[in-house]
Amino acid sequence: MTEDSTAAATATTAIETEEQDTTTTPLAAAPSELRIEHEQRQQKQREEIHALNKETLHHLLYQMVLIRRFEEKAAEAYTLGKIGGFCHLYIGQEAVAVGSISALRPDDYVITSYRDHGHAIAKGIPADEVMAELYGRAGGCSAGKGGSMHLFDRDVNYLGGHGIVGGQIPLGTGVAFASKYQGTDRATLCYFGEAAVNQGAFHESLNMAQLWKLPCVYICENNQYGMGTSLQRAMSLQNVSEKACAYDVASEFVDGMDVLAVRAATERAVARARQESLPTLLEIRTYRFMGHSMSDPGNYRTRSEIEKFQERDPIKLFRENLKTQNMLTDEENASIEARVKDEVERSAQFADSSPEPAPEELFAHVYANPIVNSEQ
Amino acid sequence: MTEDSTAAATATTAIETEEQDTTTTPLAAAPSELRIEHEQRQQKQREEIHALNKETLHHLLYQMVLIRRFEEKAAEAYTLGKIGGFCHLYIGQEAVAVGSISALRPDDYVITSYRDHGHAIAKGIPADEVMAELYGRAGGCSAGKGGSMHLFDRDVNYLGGHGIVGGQIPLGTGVAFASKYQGTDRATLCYFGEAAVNQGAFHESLNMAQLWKLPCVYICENNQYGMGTSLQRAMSLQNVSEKACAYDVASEFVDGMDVLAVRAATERAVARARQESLPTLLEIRTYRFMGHSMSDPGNYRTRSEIEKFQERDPIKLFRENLKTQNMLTDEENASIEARVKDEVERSAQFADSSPEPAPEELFAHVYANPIVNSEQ
Amino acid sequence: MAVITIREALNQAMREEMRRDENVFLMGEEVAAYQGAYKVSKGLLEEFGEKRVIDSPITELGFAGLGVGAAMVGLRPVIEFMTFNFSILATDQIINSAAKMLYMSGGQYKVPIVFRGPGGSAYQVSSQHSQALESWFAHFPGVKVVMPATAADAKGLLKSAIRDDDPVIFIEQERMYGSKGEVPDEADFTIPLGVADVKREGTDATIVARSLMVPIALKAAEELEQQGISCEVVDPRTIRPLDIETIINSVKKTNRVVIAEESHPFCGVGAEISAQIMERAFDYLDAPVKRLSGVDAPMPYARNLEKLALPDVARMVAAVREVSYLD
Amino acid sequence: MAVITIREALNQAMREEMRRDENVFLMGEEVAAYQGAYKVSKGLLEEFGEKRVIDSPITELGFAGLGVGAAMVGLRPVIEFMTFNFSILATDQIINSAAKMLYMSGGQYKVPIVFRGPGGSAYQVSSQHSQALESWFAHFPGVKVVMPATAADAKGLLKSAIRDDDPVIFIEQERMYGSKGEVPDEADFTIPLGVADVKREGTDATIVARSLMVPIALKAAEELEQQGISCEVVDPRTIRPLDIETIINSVKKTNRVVIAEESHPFCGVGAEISAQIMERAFDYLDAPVKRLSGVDAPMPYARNLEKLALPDVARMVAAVREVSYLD
Ligand SMILES: Cc1ncc(C[n+]2csc(CCOP(=O)(O)OP(=O)(O)O)c2C)c(N)n1
Ligand SMILES: Cc1ncc(C[n+]2csc(CCOP(=O)(O)OP(=O)(O)O)c2C)c(N)n1
Ligand SMILES: [Mg+2]
Ligand SMILES: [Mg+2]
Repeated sequence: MTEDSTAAATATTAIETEEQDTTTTPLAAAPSELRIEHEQRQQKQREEIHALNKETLHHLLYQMVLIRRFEEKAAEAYTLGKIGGFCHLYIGQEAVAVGSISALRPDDYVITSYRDHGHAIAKGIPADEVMAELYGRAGGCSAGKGGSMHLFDRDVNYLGGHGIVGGQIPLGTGVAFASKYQGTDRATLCYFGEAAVNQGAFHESLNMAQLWKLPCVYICENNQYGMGTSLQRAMSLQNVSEKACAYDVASEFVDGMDVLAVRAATERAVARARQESLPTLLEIRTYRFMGHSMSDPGNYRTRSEIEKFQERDPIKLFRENLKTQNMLTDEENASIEARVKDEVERSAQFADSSPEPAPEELFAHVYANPIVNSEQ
Repeated sequence: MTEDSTAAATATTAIETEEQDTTTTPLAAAPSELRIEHEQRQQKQREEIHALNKETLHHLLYQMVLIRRFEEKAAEAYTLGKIGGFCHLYIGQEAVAVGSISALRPDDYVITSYRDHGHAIAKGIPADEVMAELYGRAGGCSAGKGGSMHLFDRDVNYLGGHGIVGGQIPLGTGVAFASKYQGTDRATLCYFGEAAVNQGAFHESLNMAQLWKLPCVYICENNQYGMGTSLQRAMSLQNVSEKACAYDVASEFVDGMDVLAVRAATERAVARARQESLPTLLEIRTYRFMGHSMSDPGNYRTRSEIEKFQERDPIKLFRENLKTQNMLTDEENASIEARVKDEVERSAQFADSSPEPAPEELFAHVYANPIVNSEQ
Repeated sequence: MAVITIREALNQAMREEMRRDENVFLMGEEVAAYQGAYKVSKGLLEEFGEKRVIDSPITELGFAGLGVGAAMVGLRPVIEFMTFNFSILATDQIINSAAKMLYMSGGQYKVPIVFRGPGGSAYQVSSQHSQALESWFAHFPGVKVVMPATAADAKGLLKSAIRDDDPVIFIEQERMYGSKGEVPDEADFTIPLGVADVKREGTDATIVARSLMVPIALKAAEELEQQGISCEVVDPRTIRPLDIETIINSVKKTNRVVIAEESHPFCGVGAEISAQIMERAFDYLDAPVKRLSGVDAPMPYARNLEKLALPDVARMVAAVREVSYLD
Repeated sequence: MAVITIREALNQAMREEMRRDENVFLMGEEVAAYQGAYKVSKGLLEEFGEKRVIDSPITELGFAGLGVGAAMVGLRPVIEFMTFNFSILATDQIINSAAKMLYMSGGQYKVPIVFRGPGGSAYQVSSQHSQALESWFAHFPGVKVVMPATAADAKGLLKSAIRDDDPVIFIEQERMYGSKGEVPDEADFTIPLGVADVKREGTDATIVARSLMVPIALKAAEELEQQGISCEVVDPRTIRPLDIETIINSVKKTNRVVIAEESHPFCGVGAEISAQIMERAFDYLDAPVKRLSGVDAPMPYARNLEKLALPDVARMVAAVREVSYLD
């Protein structure tokens, strides 16, 4: 994946489609078309920004920065041995979780994979509890039993944090099924990486979702790698959004470095879920700036490839955009950074001072109902 | 599925496609177009028939009749308690196995589901051995251990007979992988029902097949029902051949009641496998005239629906076609029927007189290599 | 008390629980319009409609996972596997999602779901369709595993399973769907999970039998009675949690045990029970515990071989005589 | 003899067998360009090329089945699961296709395939990534199950597994990849499947240990030696077929047994071994066989809880003292 195609994709972002015949994303465009589209996009961004109030815009920036700094801290703690196991950073992908979750109501649901810090924070789990979970402490959002890959918080309708690639896709489908069954108009955002699309679970879920008209938004965070394997080496047809055609599901291709584009596409998909009880597949093209997990040296990508994508760092892009549009002053920016710094520091302190889970916790919560006639 | 859509589909049979953009099958056509296409099809059939010699044509008819009469006999034996377990008849679908396997060389491979009598006979397992297998006798093609669902014969490159819906799809993919690895140009035909398409195994296999360019022909025998569930109630997008687009795989839609159309489409797919080492997905529209298995009363279909499809009985159609084209006399037809009758009778006698497997067979073939330090 | 088949008992259990709690729904292949491949769900579509009785595509992994997701947010799904052989495709969602969700969420998300359907052998359906998987599921903490052997147990246990807040694997036996038995008429008859049942009292030897082995054990006990040997037949009914106390009490009385099971022996439930008896009642044993299992080979199709593959009355009688040092 | 790690030993085994037989190929996630998630396949792509060392999509059911199909027609696939936790998605192809193919085809289609990768716990990878599945696979006739604990065993057994004509489940342990040991230099060193190894001789008690438990058992035996208790440590190495003779011979000598395992206890390999010891050596036992297993709960993430979840030297010492009636 080169920056070229991403740029092209960016320029033509968010083609909304309902019919399978029109689900294709233009893959190539002449330079002049590109320029025109680019200008249209600029214009659209201006409109998008001005459609939102400053508070909302600052909140989006704040959330992205919080996730970024939180993970930088977590990476540090990992190297100090305070965090163990697998730890998959989200750095570079923040616009996806923040933009999409900003389109939700609090009673909507979110479910994702092991790369779940960003979604957890965006959905409202306090940074303290997320950090304590990474530290394996009693104050963690999963009581120290889940760890980085299994963040959960019932209070904010955050359904995890799942470690089997693709495993959360049927689960999210079931959550949406329940919303419909219960007669609510709650939407479910179900996230997964592009490599998870190769799992049978994806295919089985999309078929059920369209067959039964379930209000689920399937969000493929296409960061172009599944561990060390590029999209091209794992998938015969690489345009994930086009795969929706096989199930007659609506789909969009979205620039994942543009938080407002993500938000707008998610709003459309959520409306489709709420009003028509229909699923959508969003392919959100993004990039992870770090290794697959803390233990991945990442030799399968060139320095220059990474740098190219870092030029489109979603935080940098959004911040510049806000400044250009006179929606962010340097002072406001500094105050956001300061607030975040403080919050992250506090989360590490909270985690550090939170006790280890009590030994009895080993046997707690194996079952919800008491066991008759059993030793434990 | 009403006859209407089938008729339309029939008229536009065998649209060969390589590009995903053009994999669609016209779903609707104006009546005049239909007539023109029908005439074109008639013309094509004439050409197809005259391109083959009489011997070949008679052999196709003979095989279809043999499968039909064989199964009628098996059904009788089942009601007499000579055959047990699940027994899935192929009656109505004969043109699919016979037409497609007639496009193969003997060293090509065939693998299918539990509905496997037709493919077994078409690939060349002697009817005697198939019947003995249904009877659970030592002379059966799987030594009486597999039964109706698990026919196997290494001598004719017949790889079973598999009972888990969709399970044979990765297996067939692996057989094709091996042919390519071994540097041969052998093709693999891998059959499955349309309901198996909903299994993840289908999706995972097609992706691998196109990614690695495997010489596998995936044949979906779309008989429009998976047990009592019609295609419409199980699949959000019902045109199976279109699903190939999600994997960038070539596909065709084929009239499964027309043995020569099946043969021609398979020839194209097999050529693609042999010469280009590429997979193809064939959706072959057909219909089963009997219940799902011997124990299915089949109340989910109307008598009139079944009768409509019986009007296009593949044996009847082909026989009439041959007669119209002066390629079959009444005497020749009678002699085929007589030969078949004799063969089927003999197979039942063979099965009846074949002994039950010896008790030691219970423990034979659990392992290929002897077990050290084990009781058995 | 009404005399009904196990099939009817299961049907009543689902019907009553669906009436009682609108969060209960049934999903699986052919459960609705077809009324169930084995007619266990007969009439449910008619009474509860398409919203609550749902025919699924052949997508075991997908619909098992869908059920788990729905259970996380308040529904109580009953997921039917047409047979448990096909649940093998869904084990990831059962073991990695359902069994671990409560634990790894630190107690936040319970998964009240029932996976049910026939397990074990049927009649000549060969290797892929004759598997007894109870030890597989029971290996994992986080699920419960139930195997009824009578109509009353089927009804009472299925009702409890549906009300239970944990994932329950409920394994029926196709050969037994037609077996009749008395079922209490009480409006709200249930049987708690985790409680074994002494199906026959006796003093000389204990047969621990589950599912299809229970009627065979009872017949063997009758024959043995003629031979002057008094057998106690204990049916654990729930495999996990296992009511080992009831088994141990019987062993302390009889001092001799045969464990009968349809499944393969290796790492089976019989092995677990045998090991636990050794751990808890070693000094009470007058003979080593004997297992009588399905053979250690895939199930063959041929009728004669299939018969040889499963424990029967004659072999059970012989096993009890063996632990009684009588032959 | 060279001293190498288990990782290197496995790598050598694959390399040698791939040189020896061009039908052997390796497929799995990240096995080629990345050299293996745990670097077990380091250098193989370079030597054998893309044809024989193949990175697969994340499609466990699919590529496991692909391997079985390829094995049916003459290839000898080595399929790597990045960890065995993910093999749960592929169990249908392992159990329904690989294990039963030879049998249900009446002896016609053998399936010479190895499924390998790390199993059991790693370090703080929580519930879904810490599962020991040996009892699952070993339950089924038709597969063989191997679990090496030393570099020599890893090499010798993997070579035998690749040459074997049956499906072999070869379970490594991530925590042990770096363990070093002597490996014979002979050009064609192999160890037959189905033969246990007495890792330490002793007279007072037997510890039956596999995989990760072997080094812990050896340390416990050293400690117990100080306390005047002489332990024999028996490593079955192959779970199926199980070399029960060697275990029984040890039991006949020591009369006391502890079975140590990382897996959950219920229906585990320990239960099977315990039941078989009872069946075959009841009269030799001076105390009931004791199992020391991973706890009956999913694996928690927190470091302190994870430590509590697994058997360790102290608990093993205590278990041996318990069966010796010493405390
Ligand atoms: C079923 C399964 N197979 C393999 C793994 C190991 N694994 C964890 S993440 C990963 C890559 C997933 O890539 P993708 O879906 O693109 O998500 P990303 O990590 O890029 O966010 C792999 C192979 C797993 N956890 N589960
Ligand atoms: C995994 C699995 N689920 C369910 C079944 C039970 N079953 C056998 S055949 C069948 C219907 C399959 O329909 P289709 O794929 O269209 O093939 P057809 O029978 O029409 O030839 C079902 C549900 C099975 N054998 N395997
Ligand atoms: Mg990715
Ligand atoms: Mg069908």
